[in-house]
Amino acid sequence: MSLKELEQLEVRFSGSGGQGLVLASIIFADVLVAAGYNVIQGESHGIEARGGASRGEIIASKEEITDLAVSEPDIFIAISQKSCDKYYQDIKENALVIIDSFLVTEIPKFKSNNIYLLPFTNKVKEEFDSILPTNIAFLGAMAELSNLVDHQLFIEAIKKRIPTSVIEMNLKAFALGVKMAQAAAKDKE
Amino acid sequence: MSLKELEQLEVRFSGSGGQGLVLASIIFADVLVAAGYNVIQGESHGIEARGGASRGEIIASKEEITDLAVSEPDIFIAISQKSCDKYYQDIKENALVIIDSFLVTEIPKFKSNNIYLLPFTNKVKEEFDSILPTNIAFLGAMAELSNLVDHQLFIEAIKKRIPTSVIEMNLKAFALGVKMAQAAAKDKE
Amino acid sequence: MSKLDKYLRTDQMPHFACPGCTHGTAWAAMIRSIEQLGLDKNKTVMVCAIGCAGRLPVYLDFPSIRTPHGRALSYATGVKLANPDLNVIVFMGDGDASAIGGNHLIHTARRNLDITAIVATNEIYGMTGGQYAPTTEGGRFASTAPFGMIENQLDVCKLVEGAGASFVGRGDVYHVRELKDLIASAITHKGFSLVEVFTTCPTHFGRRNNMKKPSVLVEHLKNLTVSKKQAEKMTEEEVAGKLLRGILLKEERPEYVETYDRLAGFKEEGESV
Amino acid sequence: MSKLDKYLRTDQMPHFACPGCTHGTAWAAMIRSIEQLGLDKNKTVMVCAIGCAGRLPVYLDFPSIRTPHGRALSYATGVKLANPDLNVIVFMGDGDASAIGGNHLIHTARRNLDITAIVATNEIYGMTGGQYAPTTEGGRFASTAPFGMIENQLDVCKLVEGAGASFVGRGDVYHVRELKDLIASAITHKGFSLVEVFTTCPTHFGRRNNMKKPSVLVEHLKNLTVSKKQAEKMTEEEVAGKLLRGILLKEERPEYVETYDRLAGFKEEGESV
Amino acid sequence: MKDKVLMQGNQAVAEGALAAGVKFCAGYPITPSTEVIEILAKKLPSHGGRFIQMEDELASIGAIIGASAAGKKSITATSGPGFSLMQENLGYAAMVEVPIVIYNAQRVGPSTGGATKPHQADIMQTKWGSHGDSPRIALMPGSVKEAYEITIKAFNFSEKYMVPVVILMDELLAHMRESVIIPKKEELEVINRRTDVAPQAEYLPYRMDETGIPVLPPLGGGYRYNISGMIHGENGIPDLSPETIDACVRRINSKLDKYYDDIVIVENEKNESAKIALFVFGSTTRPAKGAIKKAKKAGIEVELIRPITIWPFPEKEVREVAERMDKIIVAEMNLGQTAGLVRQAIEGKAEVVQLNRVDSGHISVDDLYHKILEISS
Amino acid sequence: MKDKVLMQGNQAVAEGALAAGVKFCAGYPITPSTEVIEILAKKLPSHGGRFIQMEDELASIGAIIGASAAGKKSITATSGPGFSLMQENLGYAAMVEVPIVIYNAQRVGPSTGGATKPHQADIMQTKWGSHGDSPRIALMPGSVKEAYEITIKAFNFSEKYMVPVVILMDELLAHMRESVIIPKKEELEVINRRTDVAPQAEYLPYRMDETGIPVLPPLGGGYRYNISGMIHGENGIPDLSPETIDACVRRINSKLDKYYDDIVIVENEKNESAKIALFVFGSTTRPAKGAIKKAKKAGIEVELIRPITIWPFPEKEVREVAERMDKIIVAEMNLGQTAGLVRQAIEGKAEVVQLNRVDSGHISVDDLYHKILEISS
Amino acid sequence: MTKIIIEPNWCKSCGICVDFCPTNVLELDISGKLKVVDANACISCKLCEIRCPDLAIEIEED
Amino acid sequence: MTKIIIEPNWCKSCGICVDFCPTNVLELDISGKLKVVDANACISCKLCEIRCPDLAIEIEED
Ligand SMILES: Cc1ncc(C[n+]2csc(CCOP(=O)(O)OP(=O)(O)O)c2C)c(N)n1
Ligand SMILES: Cc1ncc(C[n+]2csc(CCOP(=O)(O)OP(=O)(O)O)c2C)c(N)n1
Ligand code: SF4
Ligand code: SF4
Ligand code: SF4
Ligand code: SF4
Ligand code: SF4
Ligand code: SF4
Ligand SMILES: [Mg+2]
Ligand SMILES: [Mg+2]
Repeated sequence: MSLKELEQLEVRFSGSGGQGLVLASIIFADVLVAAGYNVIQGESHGIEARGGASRGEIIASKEEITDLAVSEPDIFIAISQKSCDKYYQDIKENALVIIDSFLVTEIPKFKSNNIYLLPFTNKVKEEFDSILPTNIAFLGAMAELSNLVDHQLFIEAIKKRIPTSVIEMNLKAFALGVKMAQAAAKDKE
Repeated sequence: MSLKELEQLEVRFSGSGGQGLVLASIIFADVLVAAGYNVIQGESHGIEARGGASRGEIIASKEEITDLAVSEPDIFIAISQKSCDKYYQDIKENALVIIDSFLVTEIPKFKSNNIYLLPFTNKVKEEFDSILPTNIAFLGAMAELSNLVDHQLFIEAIKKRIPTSVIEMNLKAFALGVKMAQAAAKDKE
Repeated sequence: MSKLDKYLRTDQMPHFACPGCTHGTAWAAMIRSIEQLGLDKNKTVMVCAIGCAGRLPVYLDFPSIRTPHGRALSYATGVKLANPDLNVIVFMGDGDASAIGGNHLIHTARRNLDITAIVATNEIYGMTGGQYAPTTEGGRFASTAPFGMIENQLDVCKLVEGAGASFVGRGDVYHVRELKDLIASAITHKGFSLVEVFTTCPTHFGRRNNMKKPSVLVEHLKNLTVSKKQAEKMTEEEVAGKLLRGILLKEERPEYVETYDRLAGFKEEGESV
Repeated sequence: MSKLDKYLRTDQMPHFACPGCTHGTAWAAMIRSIEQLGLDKNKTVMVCAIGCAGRLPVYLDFPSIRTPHGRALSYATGVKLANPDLNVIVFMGDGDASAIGGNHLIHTARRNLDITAIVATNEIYGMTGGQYAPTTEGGRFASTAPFGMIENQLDVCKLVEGAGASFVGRGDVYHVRELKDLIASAITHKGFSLVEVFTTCPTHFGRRNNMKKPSVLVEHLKNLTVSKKQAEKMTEEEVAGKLLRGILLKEERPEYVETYDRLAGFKEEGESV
Repeated sequence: MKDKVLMQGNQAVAEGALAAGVKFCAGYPITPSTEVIEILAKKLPSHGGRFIQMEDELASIGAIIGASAAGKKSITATSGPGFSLMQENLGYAAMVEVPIVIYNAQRVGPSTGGATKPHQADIMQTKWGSHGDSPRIALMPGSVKEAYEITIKAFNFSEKYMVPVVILMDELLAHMRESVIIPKKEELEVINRRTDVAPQAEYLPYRMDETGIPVLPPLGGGYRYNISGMIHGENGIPDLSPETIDACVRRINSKLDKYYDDIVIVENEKNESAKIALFVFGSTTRPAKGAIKKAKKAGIEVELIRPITIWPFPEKEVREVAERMDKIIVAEMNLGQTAGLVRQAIEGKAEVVQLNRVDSGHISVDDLYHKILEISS
Repeated sequence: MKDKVLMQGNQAVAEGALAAGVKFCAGYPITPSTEVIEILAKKLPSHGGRFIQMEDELASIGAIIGASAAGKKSITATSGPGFSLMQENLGYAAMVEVPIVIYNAQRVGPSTGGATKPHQADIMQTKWGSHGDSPRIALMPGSVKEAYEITIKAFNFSEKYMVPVVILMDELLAHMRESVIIPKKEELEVINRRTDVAPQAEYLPYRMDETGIPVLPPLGGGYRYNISGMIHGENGIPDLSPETIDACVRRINSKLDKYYDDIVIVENEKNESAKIALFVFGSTTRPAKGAIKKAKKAGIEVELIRPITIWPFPEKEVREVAERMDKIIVAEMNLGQTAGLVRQAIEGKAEVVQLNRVDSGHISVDDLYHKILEISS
Repeated sequence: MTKIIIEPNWCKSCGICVDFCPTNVLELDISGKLKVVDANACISCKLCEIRCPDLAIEIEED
Repeated sequence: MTKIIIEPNWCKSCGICVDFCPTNVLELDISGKLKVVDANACISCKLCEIRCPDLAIEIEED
């Protein structure tokens, strides 16, 4: 069943504080709102103000939403080993999983087979000499692989949430993510 | 009926803040405790921290006391016009009333006939060149006129509550009060 | 009746304070400086809290608010930010201002909000019956200092100076003419101004410290302070142990609301950009 | 592992602070001065409150109490009066100590209670995500100062001096060797001692003020302060805008508990008169 | 159609306040409410208002009472520890009848507890945190969208009834983002306090007309009167005569009884066939609806009763429901605060079944559904 | 026979505290409680203790928690406005389980209200004034004599259960003088907190034995552990895992349930022929006895139920009485705070009749007697 | 000549004006009432007026 | 010779030691790991040790 057909879509972004995954989840939530979904988005952090495993979650539906938290993600994204270990277990069987293969070196046994291990941090660092837009590269890959919403909506949402000074870099990172995903998808075929 | 025979004795001292009437009521309460009564003593002041009409009240009984405030005084003492006006009304019909005739010039219509109008403040000022021990002179008169408790208990109570430096003056004031009362009682006969 | 009737809620007079309590003197000096400056009664808000000093403004015919104990300056901050056109005068007791209200005092001073704070220092908690205050002189007796005041005495003027105040003055109710002018200077100062006024509490401070007679206590103040000018002519030993009187500090410093409105780009709703 | 292991709750390490947060540097300097002084761990009580700075002592193997935000010094007062034999050290953030805790700060200073207070000034509320503190420099950005800091900056050292402190010192985490000695002097001082330490918060202060890189922020401190000695050799213009570093004030002043026990005639129960 | 936007709970409160005409905010940072003051710090100046970060929470609430007394709608935002520090001044505002709005984003307690996690355990405190008997209104939105609307309501009630109003949310809702449609300005009802008073010579601040609510023109706006937290008579001046004490205490508290029907807002769709009712509030509203749907599918009818106004407590409404039910499940993220209130309201008319979570996890559809199954079998 | 002395209520509290072994008092003056700190300021040094007047009430309670953590029995005294300021720290003490005693002499409220007159309106605040769910014990003496004894009890409970204890009196009782007989030292039961702990290496401050009460040796007395108002595990170190949050919040609150029977003290002489009960407390105890006597003379039997322990609320005892009565008169100097609690406890088993005075006058024998007549006719 | 105006209802007989009057114009009688005893001696220094805590005495010059 | 001891679990890769080392003994690698790149250059100034906020680097002399 394609993600589009789900009655309720559940998404989890996870990583370490400072990696921008909460912002990524907010941008994706924006995208879903723009696409006409009802959306709720939430975040949670460890006891550490910063640095621990943290996550951003989205529930989207065309109907009224009655849940408050993701229980079984349809999409799972992990940008750090800690967060991957902590949050991978309860994903859905066919969940779309996107992992930073540069930072997550020990891959757990996922329930799903729909897994993409891509070295985002590495590639982004190479391309931009900064790892900051890694989160947006993830969004690019997700836009491509989820095939839920038109890429243009992502681009608009990014523009709205990212400071003008770094928009260009981030849009490029988005494109990079799309490209990486396309390549990987091709590989899979 | 003599005060001694009352099942419950109610006493009200009233005056202005600073006149020492609350202290007088405490000393009298001490006396009653020493004489074997159960006693409760309370005080109340106006909204003004100082200066307004205020009062010290005592309930004494050989039985358990269930009241919290004097409702009909058996003994009523007033050292200022304001307090006399404010508190005279609810005394018992035969109540013993002792009034400072120097400061209380407009005598209200009392329910009782057992009234003593004595110029304490004046006499004390003449005798001691200070009006401070006026409250104790009142106690003297009361000790004499109430005829409830041996004077010696008053003297001991005064010694306990009054700073050593001024005890002598106060004991003299007590004696003065006793004398004034004796003279007045004689007049009445 | 009084020449100052138009500033009084005469129906509330005489005021509640004890005979000889010179909070009243300080308060009268304040009214006279308001008269001298010709402040608009309707636009002059009195903010006070709890305590004998804080109670006096009940008798003043100004818009007035009496806050919980210690909080006057925080309320005054709100009043001033809501309407910067108002004259805001805060009259406080020393305990009120410097003990429970100490934090608001230092931060209002630091922000240099255009408020005038008058602290009536009688070195005691009058209203509650004679406990020591942070301002009580060492060795003085109070109901909670039965062995004499043990703590070091607070110098309210130094405190607010350290906090960054731009106007600091000290007066007393013996030198009451100076006091009126001092308060007037404080009110006209643009920014936070503090005037500490030494007053006297015969009922509690006096009684416990062998100065029961009101005039004796006031006389005592005469020797407690020395004017800044006089002090300059005196030797160090002569000045030692005395408190300076007069304007102790006056600097031009950015005022909070002015800076705020400028930097934050404040504009009334409907104002064009 | 660390040479300082015996002072740490190693099972709790690494501590929670962000990468490059130099609260940790200040805290390590404090441990080293405790080591240098050879204080008895069992008799040295750490009192802290809430905030990033206040959280660090969780990682220290001392008897420790973390109080509600702002209240550390009031709790410390109780600890000290209950048992004057203890060394009581209070480690606080600048917001904790000087904003919400400002009143306790000035009054503990005034009383000259034998406590050492260390205030880690990072000019920001780190724990709550980057709001301005009373200590934030004018013009700096913070989440609640989107137009730049509008309020006048508080000088914590001047404040406690105004309040009557007997030992006041300032250091920073660039000049970290000096800092260790400064803290040691403060701890050995009989009476209240305050050490303000300038630290850095890359996560919030740095990020909002173009100094994201931890070392850049630390470098910035280098130029913010000047030692008292150096300053004496500099012209007024050169010193202007810089903060003095070192022991700024040290006086012998009656300590609270000593005075109390003497004047009030304190005696342990059972002691003969 | 108006645009849907993604909005955070705290943002909805800030935006709602602006829509209600807030002109002053004083605050002290505390998780999880801080975004409210951050947004207002940024936006107030261009909306004719001012923001100040005060030295602590006592000062924050003091400043907003002062500003409101001077005529400006005012708000502060806080969470448990800060709310505790505000209690003396909160009672003061209720006593002097100066309107203020306080936003409390509830976090794990007691004490410092857990700043980043939700509880719903400040409910009793909201009414009883201050000494003495004094009135307040408290409102609990069930979603981000409601947070916006309820914030406007909070200001309206506050201005109308001259009483402090507390907006009670929890960390979950405070930090949750949701797609919402912001109503147009014209669609909003915004109420401002009355200022129609007699001329100064006749004016007495606490003399009542038939509304029983004082009219207090801005301090410094031309009227000279005294505001005092002491027991006061009609003229605002302290007066401790027994009659004045009695009158003062009773009147300020009876205001809310008098306007109960306007103030008390409850979501309650009657379900004639239900014998079980679910009493929930705040962020649990959503899961409750999910659970009721789920139960219906399983053939169990459950009625929802959801107070939006929690103070004054909707005694009448709850009692009416209890009269039709066998059992009421009271689900809350605390140890049973409103369960006690429900019990008090219904005096044995139905059985109260508690569902309490205090581990900081939210009460989920499944938690509720299982409880329903458990008690209906 | 021991000597009777005349003693004021506040004095009884101070003397009771000394008899209980108090070693530290920090306070801030406030009418009508100030005599307590004045007496302790004078007497503590010669009893091996210290007094300090702090800068405010926040500091006062902070200092006594600090001193108690360092092993010394500690007290503060206050009244409504000060009690409101103490709420954050009071919740802290309950959270970290450091024993303290707070004396609150209730005065007319809300807000500054009336300092020199009595109310009994801080009862709900005593339990609910702080954010979150946290435990406390509150005791209400009915006479000066009891004030002395109950103060000792307060320290005993506090030390035994590691929980803050509030002594709730009112201005009337605080300032009333009464003839009392002071018990001899040998007759008093004085309890000190446990200090029997494992060696440092094995010691965890919040690891429970079967008592469910932590053993916290004095800070600086040889044990190195952390006390924290954040949610903490057995080691006292902050931990926000759901399991720890749940365990921490539930355990600190369940202590009082566990020891309910020891803690809850109620005066209740059963009267089999009574159909009316009188529920009163504090200074109303005396008049209640007078009224019951008077009613008996008029042929009406009335049973007295008088909580000395008001928190935890004596639900069981009140329910037992309600089961035998038609009506319970709840008389209090507030707008009905305990009437609500009684209603909650008895769930409709008897009719609750309120008698409230808030004019600062006490509830007299006649007030009560008339109410009895009224409802029995 | 100066007029010395006393508001008897406001005066609390504290004696401050009496004690600070440089020319002994004022006195408190036995019952505590404030009296002008030597109006001619008054030099209009107004010390009484400005030091009175109760606004109870005023000097009017013409 | 000095021994440079790094506690990798405590180091947070903040770079402070790297940037203040006067002789460039230290470096952070791409993945953020702190490395000793020129141990011989170390002059035992201990700036790294005392400025490290995390007690993660120590210099041992013998
Ligand atoms: C929160 C609170 N704490 C304590 C009090 C009691 N109280 C009323 S006034 C006062 C202090 C009075 O001293 P000060 O401020 O010096 O004024 P003074 O009476 O001396 O003029 C105190 C402690 C109170 N009303 N509120
Ligand atoms: C009563 C109360 N108010 C607010 C807070 C929220 N809070 C926690 S720490 C903190 C300030 C942190 O700043 P600072 O003291 O400078 O320490 P830093 O984190 O910068 O080291 C605040 C406001 C709280 N915990 N309690
Ligand atoms: S108690 Fe002292 S301060 Fe208060 S009115 Fe009397 S004299 Fe003045
Ligand atoms: S937020 Fe700032 S102060 Fe707090 S740990 Fe991080 S860097 Fe340090
Ligand atoms: S100073 Fe004023 S109050 Fe005192 S005696 Fe003179 S007139 Fe009367
Ligand atoms: S004006 Fe001067 S001289 Fe005249 S009565 Fe007053 S004090 Fe005396
Ligand atoms: S300073 Fe410390 S934490 Fe930072 S990189 Fe160096 S060793 Fe690591
Ligand atoms: S001791 Fe000095 S030289 Fe050696 S690594 Fe550290 S900072 Fe570099
Ligand atoms: Mg004072
Ligand atoms: Mg800080």
